[in-house]
Amino acid sequence: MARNPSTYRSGLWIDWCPGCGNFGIITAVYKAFSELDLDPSKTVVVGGIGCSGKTPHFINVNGVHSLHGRAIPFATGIKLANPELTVVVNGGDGDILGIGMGHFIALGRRNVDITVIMHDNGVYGLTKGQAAPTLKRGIKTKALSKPNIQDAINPIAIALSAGYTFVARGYSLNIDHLKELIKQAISHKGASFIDVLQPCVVYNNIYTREFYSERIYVLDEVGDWDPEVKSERVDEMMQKIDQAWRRSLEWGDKIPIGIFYKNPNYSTFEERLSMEVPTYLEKPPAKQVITTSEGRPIFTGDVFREFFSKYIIRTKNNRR
Amino acid sequence: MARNPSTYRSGLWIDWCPGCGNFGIITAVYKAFSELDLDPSKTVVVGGIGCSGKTPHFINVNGVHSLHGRAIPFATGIKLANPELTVVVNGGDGDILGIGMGHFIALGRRNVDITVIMHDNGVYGLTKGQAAPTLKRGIKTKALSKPNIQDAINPIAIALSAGYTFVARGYSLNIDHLKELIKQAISHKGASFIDVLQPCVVYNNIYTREFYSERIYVLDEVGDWDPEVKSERVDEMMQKIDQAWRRSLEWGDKIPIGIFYKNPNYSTFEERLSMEVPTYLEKPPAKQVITTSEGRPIFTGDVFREFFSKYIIRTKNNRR
Amino acid sequence: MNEDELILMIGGPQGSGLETTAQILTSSLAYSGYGVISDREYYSNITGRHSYIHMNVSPHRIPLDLTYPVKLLGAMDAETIFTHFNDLDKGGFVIYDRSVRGRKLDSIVSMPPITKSRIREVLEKLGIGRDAGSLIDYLVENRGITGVELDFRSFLKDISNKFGIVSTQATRYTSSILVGALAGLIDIERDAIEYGLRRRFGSREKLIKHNIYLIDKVSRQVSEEYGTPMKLPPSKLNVGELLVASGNDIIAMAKVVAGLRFQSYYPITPAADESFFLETYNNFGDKGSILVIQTEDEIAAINSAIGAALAGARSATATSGPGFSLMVEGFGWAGINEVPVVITYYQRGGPATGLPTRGAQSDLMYSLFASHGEFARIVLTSGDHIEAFYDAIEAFNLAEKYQVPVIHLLDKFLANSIVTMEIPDLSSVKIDRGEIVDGGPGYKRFDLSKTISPRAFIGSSAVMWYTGSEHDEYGHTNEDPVFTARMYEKRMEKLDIMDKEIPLDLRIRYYGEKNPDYLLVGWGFVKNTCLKAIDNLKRKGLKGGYLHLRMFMPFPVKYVEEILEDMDISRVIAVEHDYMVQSALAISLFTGIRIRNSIVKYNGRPIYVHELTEAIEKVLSGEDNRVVLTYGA
Amino acid sequence: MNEDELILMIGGPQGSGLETTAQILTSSLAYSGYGVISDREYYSNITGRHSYIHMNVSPHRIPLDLTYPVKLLGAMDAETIFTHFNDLDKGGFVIYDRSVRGRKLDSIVSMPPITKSRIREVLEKLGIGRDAGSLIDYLVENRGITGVELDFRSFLKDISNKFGIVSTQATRYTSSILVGALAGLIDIERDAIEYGLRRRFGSREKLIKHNIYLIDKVSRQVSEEYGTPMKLPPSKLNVGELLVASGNDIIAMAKVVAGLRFQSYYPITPAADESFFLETYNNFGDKGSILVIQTEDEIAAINSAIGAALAGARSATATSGPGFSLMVEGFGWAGINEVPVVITYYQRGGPATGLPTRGAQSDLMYSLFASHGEFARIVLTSGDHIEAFYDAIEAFNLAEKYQVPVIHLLDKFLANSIVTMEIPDLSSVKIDRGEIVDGGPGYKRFDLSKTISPRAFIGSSAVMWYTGSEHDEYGHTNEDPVFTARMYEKRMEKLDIMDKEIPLDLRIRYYGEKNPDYLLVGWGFVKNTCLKAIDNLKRKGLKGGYLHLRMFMPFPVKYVEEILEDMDISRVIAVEHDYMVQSALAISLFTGIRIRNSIVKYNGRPIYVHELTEAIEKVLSGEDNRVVLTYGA
Ligand SMILES: Cc1ncc(C[n+]2csc(CCOP(=O)(O)OP(=O)(O)O)c2C)c(N)n1
Ligand SMILES: Cc1ncc(C[n+]2csc(CCOP(=O)(O)OP(=O)(O)O)c2C)c(N)n1
Ligand code: SF4
Ligand code: SF4
Ligand SMILES: [Mg+2]
Ligand SMILES: [Mg+2]
Repeated sequence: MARNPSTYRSGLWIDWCPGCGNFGIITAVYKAFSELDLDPSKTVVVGGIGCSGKTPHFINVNGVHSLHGRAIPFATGIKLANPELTVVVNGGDGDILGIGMGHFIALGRRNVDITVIMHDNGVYGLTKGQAAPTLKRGIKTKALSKPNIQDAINPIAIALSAGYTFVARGYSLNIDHLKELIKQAISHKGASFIDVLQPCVVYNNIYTREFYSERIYVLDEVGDWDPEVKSERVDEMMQKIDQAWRRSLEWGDKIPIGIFYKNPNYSTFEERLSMEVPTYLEKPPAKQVITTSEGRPIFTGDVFREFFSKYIIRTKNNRR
Repeated sequence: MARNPSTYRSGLWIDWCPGCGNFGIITAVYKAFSELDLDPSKTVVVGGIGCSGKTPHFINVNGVHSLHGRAIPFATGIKLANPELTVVVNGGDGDILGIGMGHFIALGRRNVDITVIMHDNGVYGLTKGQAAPTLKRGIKTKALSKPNIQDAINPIAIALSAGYTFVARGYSLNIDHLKELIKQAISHKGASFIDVLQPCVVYNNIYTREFYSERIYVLDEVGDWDPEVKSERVDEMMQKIDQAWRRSLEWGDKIPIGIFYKNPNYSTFEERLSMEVPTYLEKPPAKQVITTSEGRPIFTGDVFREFFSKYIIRTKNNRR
Repeated sequence: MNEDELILMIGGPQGSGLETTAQILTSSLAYSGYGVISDREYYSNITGRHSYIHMNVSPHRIPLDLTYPVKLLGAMDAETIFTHFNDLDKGGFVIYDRSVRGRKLDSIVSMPPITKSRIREVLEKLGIGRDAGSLIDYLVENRGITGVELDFRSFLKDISNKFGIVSTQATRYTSSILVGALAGLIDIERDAIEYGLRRRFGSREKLIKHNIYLIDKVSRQVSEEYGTPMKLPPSKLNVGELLVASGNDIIAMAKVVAGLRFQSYYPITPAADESFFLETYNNFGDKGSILVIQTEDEIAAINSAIGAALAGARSATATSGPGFSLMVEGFGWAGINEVPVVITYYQRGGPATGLPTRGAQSDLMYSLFASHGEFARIVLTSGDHIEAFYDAIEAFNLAEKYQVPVIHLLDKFLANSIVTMEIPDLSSVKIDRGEIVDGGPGYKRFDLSKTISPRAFIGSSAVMWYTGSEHDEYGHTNEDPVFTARMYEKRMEKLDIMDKEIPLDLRIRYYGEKNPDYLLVGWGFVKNTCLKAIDNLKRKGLKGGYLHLRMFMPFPVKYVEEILEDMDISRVIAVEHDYMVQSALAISLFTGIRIRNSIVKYNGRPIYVHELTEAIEKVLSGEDNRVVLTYGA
Repeated sequence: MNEDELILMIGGPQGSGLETTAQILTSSLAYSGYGVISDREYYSNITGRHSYIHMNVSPHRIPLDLTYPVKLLGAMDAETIFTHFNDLDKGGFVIYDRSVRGRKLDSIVSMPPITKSRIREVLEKLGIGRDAGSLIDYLVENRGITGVELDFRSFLKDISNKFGIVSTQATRYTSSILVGALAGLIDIERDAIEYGLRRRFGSREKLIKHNIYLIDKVSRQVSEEYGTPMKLPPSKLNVGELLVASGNDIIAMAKVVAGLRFQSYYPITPAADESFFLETYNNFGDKGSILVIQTEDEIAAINSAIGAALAGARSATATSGPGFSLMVEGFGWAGINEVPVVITYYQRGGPATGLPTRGAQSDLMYSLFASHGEFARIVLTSGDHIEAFYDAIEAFNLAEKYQVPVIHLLDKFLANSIVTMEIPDLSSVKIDRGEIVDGGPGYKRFDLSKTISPRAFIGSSAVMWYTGSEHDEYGHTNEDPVFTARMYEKRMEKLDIMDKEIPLDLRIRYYGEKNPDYLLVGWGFVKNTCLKAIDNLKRKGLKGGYLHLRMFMPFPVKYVEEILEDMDISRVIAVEHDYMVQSALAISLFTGIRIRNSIVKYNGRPIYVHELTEAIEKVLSGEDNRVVLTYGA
């Protein structure tokens, strides 16, 4: 019997502003975790810093509220040390595509089996409304003294360029759709990314609920949309990336949500590590016993001598 | 009369390894500077850290040998403080697409009129040959103990996603072609990026001179290749980005060099700043006089009172 | 303590207009000629968590210190009453909405469980029920406090009806009910209130009209019922003009005066408001403009600021701990390249994210030694808004004169407290850019014939090089064993030069009479709290001195030695917002003199005069040599 | 100094095989039973700049110190001769190719102009022409030095012909000519050389054959002409096995023993070789494996290492100054979250890029206070390869036992010098992971009932939270004024606990007799240099002591106080590789005792015994209280 969504509530009061899109996201997370029946003690949510970054505290699974922009490195260390864990990152658009951009790209290159849920509100919520990297140029949200002067980042395009093997967009108020995306992303083997459009009711008076409700359409409902790479053929992969990329350019009267790209046939970092060290998955770093029952190192003098023999010289005297 | 290429030599001994591709790059830079007749005192080359990062010292224009990964922020500060300067960044692939990735993307989003020349040798040269972000997965160059485990970054695709308005690739041993690219990049108004394939003769025994010479072809020589956006129409821009993006995926038997994308009609950051502060270009930060001839602030008590009047309260007593 | 001063507090949830209320009140009171300090305490949260404004209003001075108990408590909600009931003085007033009486402690979701259980214990101990009503009754019955119970809803309904405002919009006026009640009890005149509203709302006439109407109405009702028991005596302050500004504001103003031309930043509490101010006030028409740029992170912030400085702009960045921690590498680059760049560093509670919206002074030693390797730097601190203004200007002068990076080390307490102050006197302010040359052919940026080499900008007629590596006079990388040492020495010797040249007054100040009975040692925001505590103890016959440390690098070694060697060290007390007493560590480091008494506070709240005064007595009595202060909510 | 020890040097351009040469020589000499230390000095450059190996070979001890003058100088090129001629002892030998005689100083492009002009001056003063030939002649005529002139080309031609090697390939054997010449003069036996070659080249039989042939040939020719003037006495060292390792190697080995399971890194000199070693030796089959990951930057390195530690792996990262400067924010996160993570920090010349391939000890104070806010940490340093081995293991034990981040502070001198050493004794090594529990329901990661709360890993049966903000016992964000202080105290009190519990021997050591005539105070790589200098001075009747500081946080206050209070402070000298004498600052900071004498070096080169010995005499004579050492090229 699957755990109930409410078992994933940590019980803490959620101190987001009433009406904040984050509530939709966390509800979708609870539901997705429940439907996947994730074991709380084997699941980790890693947050960045921001309104979104607080997410781990509100969920009753292991939570790491990390540093601004650094959720991905924390998550990577946790996951690689113990690949048995399900690791999900929740971060803001500023967190992930601003200060954390380098790590975001690195995760794509590695294709570690981590899911990144980006709370895309176009602003730096917790620092009172400055422009985030997803805010389009020329837009002046409430707290800005002048219209935004930098071009926006296209999160989908960047994720595709970086190598994420699952790239999707959700809308925080379309909870069931989002829940499905989260489930699929977590179930996906490899680095997955969901750009979640999230109205910030306090600071983003442009990308509002109304703004989105008029524009959003669901990709899956587009007749022939098939984001998934079915073979291991590079040309198929390229074609799918290309179609996703083109679709990602849509932002105006119509904004697509759904899965843009998905490639289940691509090796994960963990698999690559296993190629190097065959015992890796079975005995990952966190699960090795490193001490004898007497509290001594496993490397005894003899093992040491043998393993590092290249560095040991038996002197002439000794040999004679 | 244009300055001779040799006037751009700083006279310092260039301590790159004999045969290093960097020599081709710097030769192309000397030539390009010469043909553009750049005034050394109004030109700045900003280097990162690495073999490539040393470039500024070898050129007789202002040189800033910055920090690993940070050439772009240094360059941005210099350029925005004094937009009259010609600012060129020379950095390694590790420098620009590894540790410096966040800044690389940010420059694209801003479209500041800076030229980035990336020395793409697939390795971390100066730290003795570790894998750089442009080294393909599975490749084991000399100094690696195991084949590279991370996917490579596609520099062209990332630059396009980031918003660079001039994106090209050169080959360090095709000096004249590279020189032309550099000239065009510098002449281009906006953020320009040149990915320069650069054999590292010491550490990269895979991407060698031979490797490249068999594969490289020049885009301009492809019949109908036209990378330039001619109008201000968004659809044309998207179409050109798209064709560039597809072309950037080529890496195998054939590797294209030349201009992938060019959009001269896109507003630069400097232009956007001028919209806000009309005097910006004429009186940028570095060129304003901030003190009276007596060494006093320009803000006298009266000016202060007026400018900050919102913060000043004339008390009731005073009013009576 | 000062019987004619008024300590008041307004509390409520974040996002309910407290800041606006504080601004209106401060303006109104300043208009009436009073000196005001208003401290804002808040969670790292946008909406819903408890926040409060703590004010000190004085008719005879410009207060820069905070103290308890409060005489007036205006509560937007029940949480405020549960949180602050112990802060109220006998004879004080608590203003609240009648609906809060029924609220139970346990039902207040915005209060953290840990805080709730703490308060629950207190209530239990006092035998008070867990609803706000019982608590209020207790205060009235046992503490001589008057409850000013108002019906918020009816007031809101009234303006809703009167002006045709939809009722969801009307709740926005809730805070004005408190203003009205306070105005009634304090007897703030109508024109003052109107003035305060106008400053806040500018030309939004409707808003002003509605507010005035409401405030008036509440105020009249309250004073009809309660009189004006907190009426302030007429101001004896003889100032015709007052500047009203937060620490962030005043620093930004100072930077404008200083000729700042490039400010890069990445948003962070409690520094971001400074940059926001500068973004708003960056265009002076023919007097110039400041380029303010939000960068992709703090690494880009410091490094682009350095770039701008190389090109010749007065350049700065503003941040707090987490941001600075990303800047240290760039800071070192500025050090080895002798770049005049100013880092305005607002300390907050650490480590890591720590207490992001609370204050601390725990980054002192870090500032002194941040970044690998050694180089000359200046670490300058300011004790209050007034000092901070002049110091912020001086930071640029020193940076350029000595060609060193400067850390201007401040804190959240200063950043977010709003004070009234006299308008700074700009007639004595100087701009010193140091020795600037045009360079020309053969220019040596790091000419060794002078410790401080004449500086040319990139863009002058010269060609020059910079490198983060050790370098020769031209700025080219150099590893020669003899010359590296010489260039190293050139940089380090600046510390001696600065030590000789920088006026002592900028570096350290002594307050108080000669041969004091005891000496407080402090820096930054503790200054005025110390001075006030000393003043209090003076009335008890204790003669105190206060040694105000301002510049920690270069440290005024001799002066401190002289002062401290004259003192019985058992009568010296370091006062600081940290655990390790870092200023005492710094003194020991530089002088070898170890101060063994300390009064510290590290819970993120400011040190209050009342608790400091008590703690000093405790230390002097020999009862304890370390007192940890904890007051505040 | 020790007449039976042999100081030798080989110099040449980077990339010409010097490192290989040093390895072969060291192995050969170790095989013959000698103790060897071999220091490598090099530019931040891959090919062409001058580099050299400086060796001390002893028949009666395992040397860990370096000194001048050298008896043997093997020169690959003219630059070596110009750079090092002053390093040669009377009666010494210089080996060179005849073609270098004609090389002029001015024509050596790889020598920096600044160095060239310095040498030019020296030559002028001595009246020597600017060509290498004149210089060699001068050495022979005026300094009692023997020139061993060889015809490199003919040797290379010979093997080229003999083995059918194309001549461009043959130049790769150049360094073996030097090995041959040295082998001849020192009389290294053929089997020893062969052994050295086999260790280096493994099964590349051809290479070994060619080299042996060449070395043999040169060696015979040289000893025929010059005899074996530098013949070493047979080894009196009674060791059957020697470990030959650089500092990077030995630390990596120690980490393997310690049970390291996750190492993240970003390449940087002089740390990267440690990670490279671990990448090579990461798979122990059924004994486990280490995950070594090259991250995108140092920020990711520290934060992923922290992540791995949370999941329960012994976890570390290795870096130097610039990398650490990017780690400080994460370091603070580890501090507030009580995460056992080890940072192996190899100091190099600073600030910024500084002298990236040269040594320094200038990051001490930085390590003590790095990152904003306050938290308990351990800063542990090691004096030599042997200490470093055990310390590297202990770093993990302490990190886990006390749940604090640990900085293991080393330097380039240690990192890059190769020494022979006895094989570490693992029989006494312990693995202490502290109190680890499985957690279970209701687990409190930061249980306040103990200062060091039992630790469960993420992945155990518990659910837990971590945050960089101040937190409650469960790890949830907390801003309560009372509880924040309590959690703060819990973390800080660890400093006291560690101070009480960590054995003194790990923190400080005193070497020498009681009541010494003078006392040296130092840490890190200066240790063995100090001990040797003391030894030297003993022969002159001066009784010296050496106080070896090992742990700076928590600092062994009492012990240091006791030792220093017993001493006449004017006879105490701090010895360090920096400008500010940071260890003396630390001592003053923690104890108030100010050491006023210092011997420092900050040009990136190691302190040598000969110059230190002289400097001590100078200080003790009262001539100077600060001596700046500068020896080395
Ligand atoms: C290194 C660092 N810089 C700055 C901050 C301040 N800060 C806190 S939250 C935040 C941005 C939040 O924006 P976003 O990531 O979009 O999250 P949101 O609040 O919008 O969910 C910033 C800059 C910080 N905590 N650390
Ligand atoms: C913060 C920091 N980390 C690491 C280094 C060490 N480092 C020096 S050069 C270099 C990488 C060089 O690679 P790349 O950028 O590709 O330049 P290349 O040498 O290949 O031209 C690194 C990591 C450094 N200087 N600073
Ligand atoms: S500020 Fe915006 S993003 Fe943050 S909690 Fe409030 S509504 Fe949500
Ligand atoms: S290491 Fe490679 S990139 Fe660096 S100088 Fe040598 S050949 Fe060029
Ligand atoms: Mg956001
Ligand atoms: Mg490279």
